[in-house]
Amino acid sequence: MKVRVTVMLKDGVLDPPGKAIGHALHTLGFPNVGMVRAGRVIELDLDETDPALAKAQADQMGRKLLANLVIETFTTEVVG
Amino acid sequence: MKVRVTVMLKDGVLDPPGKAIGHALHTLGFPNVGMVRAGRVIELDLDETDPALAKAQADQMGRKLLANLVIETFTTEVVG
Amino acid sequence: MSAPRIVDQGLAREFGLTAEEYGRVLAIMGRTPSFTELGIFSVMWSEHCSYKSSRVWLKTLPTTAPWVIHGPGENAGVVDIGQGLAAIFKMESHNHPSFIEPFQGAATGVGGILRDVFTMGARPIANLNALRFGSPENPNTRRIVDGVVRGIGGYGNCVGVPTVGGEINFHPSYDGNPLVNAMTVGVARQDRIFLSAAAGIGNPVIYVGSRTGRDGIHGATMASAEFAEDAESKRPTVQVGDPFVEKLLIEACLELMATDAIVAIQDMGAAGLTSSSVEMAGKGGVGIDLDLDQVPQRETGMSAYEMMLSESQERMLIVIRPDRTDIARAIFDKWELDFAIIGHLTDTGRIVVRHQGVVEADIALAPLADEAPLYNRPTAPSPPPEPLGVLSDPIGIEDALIRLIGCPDIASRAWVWDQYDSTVGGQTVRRPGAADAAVVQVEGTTIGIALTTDCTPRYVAADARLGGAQAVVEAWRNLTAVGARPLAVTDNLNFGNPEKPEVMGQFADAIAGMGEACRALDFPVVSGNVSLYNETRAPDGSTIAILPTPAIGGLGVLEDAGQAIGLGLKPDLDVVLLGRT
Amino acid sequence: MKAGIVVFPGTNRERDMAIALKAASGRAPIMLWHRDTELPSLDLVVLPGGFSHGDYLRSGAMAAHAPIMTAVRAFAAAGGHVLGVCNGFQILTEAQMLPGALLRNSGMRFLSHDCILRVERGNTAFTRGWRKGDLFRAPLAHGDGNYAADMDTLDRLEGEGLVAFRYADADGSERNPNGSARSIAGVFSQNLRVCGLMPHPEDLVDPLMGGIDGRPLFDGLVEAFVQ
Ligand SMILES: Nc1ncnc2c1ncn2[C@@H]1O[C@H](COP(=O)(O)OP(=O)(O)O)[C@@H](O)[C@H]1O
Repeated sequence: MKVRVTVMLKDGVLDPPGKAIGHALHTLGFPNVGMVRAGRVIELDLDETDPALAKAQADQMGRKLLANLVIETFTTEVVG
Repeated sequence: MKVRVTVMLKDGVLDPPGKAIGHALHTLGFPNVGMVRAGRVIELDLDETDPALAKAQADQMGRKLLANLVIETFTTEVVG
Repeated sequence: MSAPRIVDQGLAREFGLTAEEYGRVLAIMGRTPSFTELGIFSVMWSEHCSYKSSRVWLKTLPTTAPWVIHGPGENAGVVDIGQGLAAIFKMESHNHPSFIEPFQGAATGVGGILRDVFTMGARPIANLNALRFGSPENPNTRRIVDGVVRGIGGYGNCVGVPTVGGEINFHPSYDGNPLVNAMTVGVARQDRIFLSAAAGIGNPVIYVGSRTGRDGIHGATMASAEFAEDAESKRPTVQVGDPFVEKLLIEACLELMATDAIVAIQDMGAAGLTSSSVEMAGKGGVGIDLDLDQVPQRETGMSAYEMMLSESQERMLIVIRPDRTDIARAIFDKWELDFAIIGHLTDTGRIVVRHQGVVEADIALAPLADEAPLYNRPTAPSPPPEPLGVLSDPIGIEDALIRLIGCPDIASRAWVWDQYDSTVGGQTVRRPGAADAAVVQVEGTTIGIALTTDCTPRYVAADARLGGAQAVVEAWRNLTAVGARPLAVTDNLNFGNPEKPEVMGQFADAIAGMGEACRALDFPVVSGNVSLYNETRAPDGSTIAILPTPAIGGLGVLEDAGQAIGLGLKPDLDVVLLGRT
Repeated sequence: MKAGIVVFPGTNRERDMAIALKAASGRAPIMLWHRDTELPSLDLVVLPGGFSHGDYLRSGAMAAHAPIMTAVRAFAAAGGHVLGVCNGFQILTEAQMLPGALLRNSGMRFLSHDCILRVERGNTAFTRGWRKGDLFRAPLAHGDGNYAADMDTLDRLEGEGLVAFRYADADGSERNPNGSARSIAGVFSQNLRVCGLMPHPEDLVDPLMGGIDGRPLFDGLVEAFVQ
């Protein structure tokens, strides 16, 4: 089972990479880019056949390590 | 329109963060974690109402800036 | 690798061997080589590993002095710095990889030179670099500069070795072929220096570090090939560096080196497992059997050819005393690195490679080394540069000064060194920008080591002999300017295509000039690196050689680091100008 | 003063820290390994700079889960003093022993140069060598030093006097190199016994290396434990 954990900064937390990317895109000729947020994605192969269990595990990993809940939120999904 | 660009390393390219995360998860008590790949995700607000055009633009941004095509691949999706 | 290719002259050509060289392979083997064997020959006989075009000239450089402990031939040069200590240092290029992927190319360049130094038992204490980029007006230059600087910083900062100096020039001839030369200096006790010659029939050969993947296969031959327009399609050969693993590898190797376990050690650099095993066994005059099934692998289904030629980073090969494997294993376990016994030394004088029960390669080592091609390529004087025009409109001293200060080759480099951790280690006495040479104290002593990298390519282009000499002399001056006694140099000779007589002429003349200066100053060359085929394709399809760039890395010593002199003028002191203007 | 320095895989400023601690106290600190589960009897635990676990994922995130951190947490809970510098600060925030988090520098580049710090509170074990408002120089060397916390936390830190150091100019006014909220360079825990900061006072304790601006931190700690 493959799961994907997507970690984004909480709204309101300053996002230097997002800001830098937005700025670079403007200079590259994409004037209609508004807000940009940068985050991380972690794809994991889990030795687990039950999607619900796989997702539950991914949630646990998100809380324990993959996201810093002081500044980040995360979502998990089973992708295969 | 909101688009999401997900950037991952190409298969076969060494992924030091992925490796380290997998290792950390094992020590944290997730023994059934196999291969881990770490990537980046960029969410952009586009001043654009046509989903097809938005996606096309995101594809262009991926090629031009967001992904390093030497070692990375990317996917784009319209998320809202 | 899908279906095995037929080994013939056509394949040999694809692997970068000439018809004559392939004939020599056939003669040595007495049969058609296997695919893997041909791969081994091709990388061992590449310019990068064999120095086939440069060896005849390199031999003319002075390499000895009473304070030289090991000159060229080992992984790095070793000089006596007093108190039973030795400085171990070398410079190495990563030019072509840095064009393809600036960040990773530069990062892995730093990683490679660090390994060359700690492989000999030294804790690395300083990094420097010598960088050349294309014209600042070229939009691609900005991207390459940015990536290279981030790559150097990203690797050195993480490993925790301060980057204390370097130099940067810009010129259109580097547009399609930047130069990234990285230098590392380490310190070891003179009685704890580790060499690469294998010894002890039956001794185990161990593999430590990262796992092997398919990265960088044929990197060594690529590094020796002129840059074609299909460089872009060569991209999958990019290697990714893992400075974190390198840091662990440094600590683990130094810990193992504190025991008596190691017989010989060598990093897996260009041509990875092939060059390390061939060189270690060859230097020791022994044979080596490798069992590739034991090699830690990152990917599945790798062939013998792929494993032998992989340039995956952060790997070392060690010949160890058989009764010490447990100690070694425990140390590498502690540092969470891969460890495997992948072979042993034999008395056959051959390298034998087995994979899945099949002998994939079986080559006599002596001819592989002794009969490697050696070329005395034709030289021709390079065309004299166009005379400089006479300044027709004098612009006044003030404007001239402003223009000079704003010129990319002179402007402040603070933007660059601000991204390099120059203080980690707590021993940096003179940081970038503070003096003509960087000064780092040897921890626990008062000894200061002064370091500099220098070369002015336009001088070399104008007169290769004088330019080569000038680079050496400038390094010497920069060292003496901080109060150090210059000891020795490492060099990185970056030139164009040696098959072009004018380029070979520049090369020969620059070396002649370097040699003269080194002899006159008692300033021998103890290590170095040659990078040829540095050329850019112009829009019209012609190739332009880079400016000839023999970068010099100089090392000097101060008995008392506290005596180091800096650049800053102090109030109430007189300013004296020496020499004729 | 009996000090211990925790070494994680990828730590790289433990030697600098050991030199500074020894210079101040005359006593070599004990090196502790991330897999240890118990601490010897100590006055001070230091988490030094570096790139623990490569700083992959987030700086300090993996080290915060190391076995030794359970012992460090217990040590702090029992009133022990803990100092985290640079990566050590990042680890302390990831372990939630200090509030906030350290994000990528606002300029998106690694920064390595001297900065000036303003002491925001004297009379702690860490800052007794200075007085409030004192300025001192310290090298910084980090890519992720951009201090962030939500408004309530920031207000609480200010209100309770838990800001230890701010980035400043030579005249004492704030000067922010990395985007840190309210120019914060270092903070204390509620009980003032845990302190984290990004710059490296340990690299400025010898005139030969450019100055002794960092000495008051270490001299002050030594004094604190003599009494
Ligand atoms: N690539 C670099 N990396 C680190 N430091 C650099 C680099 N380039 C230049 N420097 C530093 O900048 C200072 C001035 O550089 P440069 O103008 O090349 O010196 P020089 O006067 O010796 O020619 C020196 O301290 C040098 O070490």
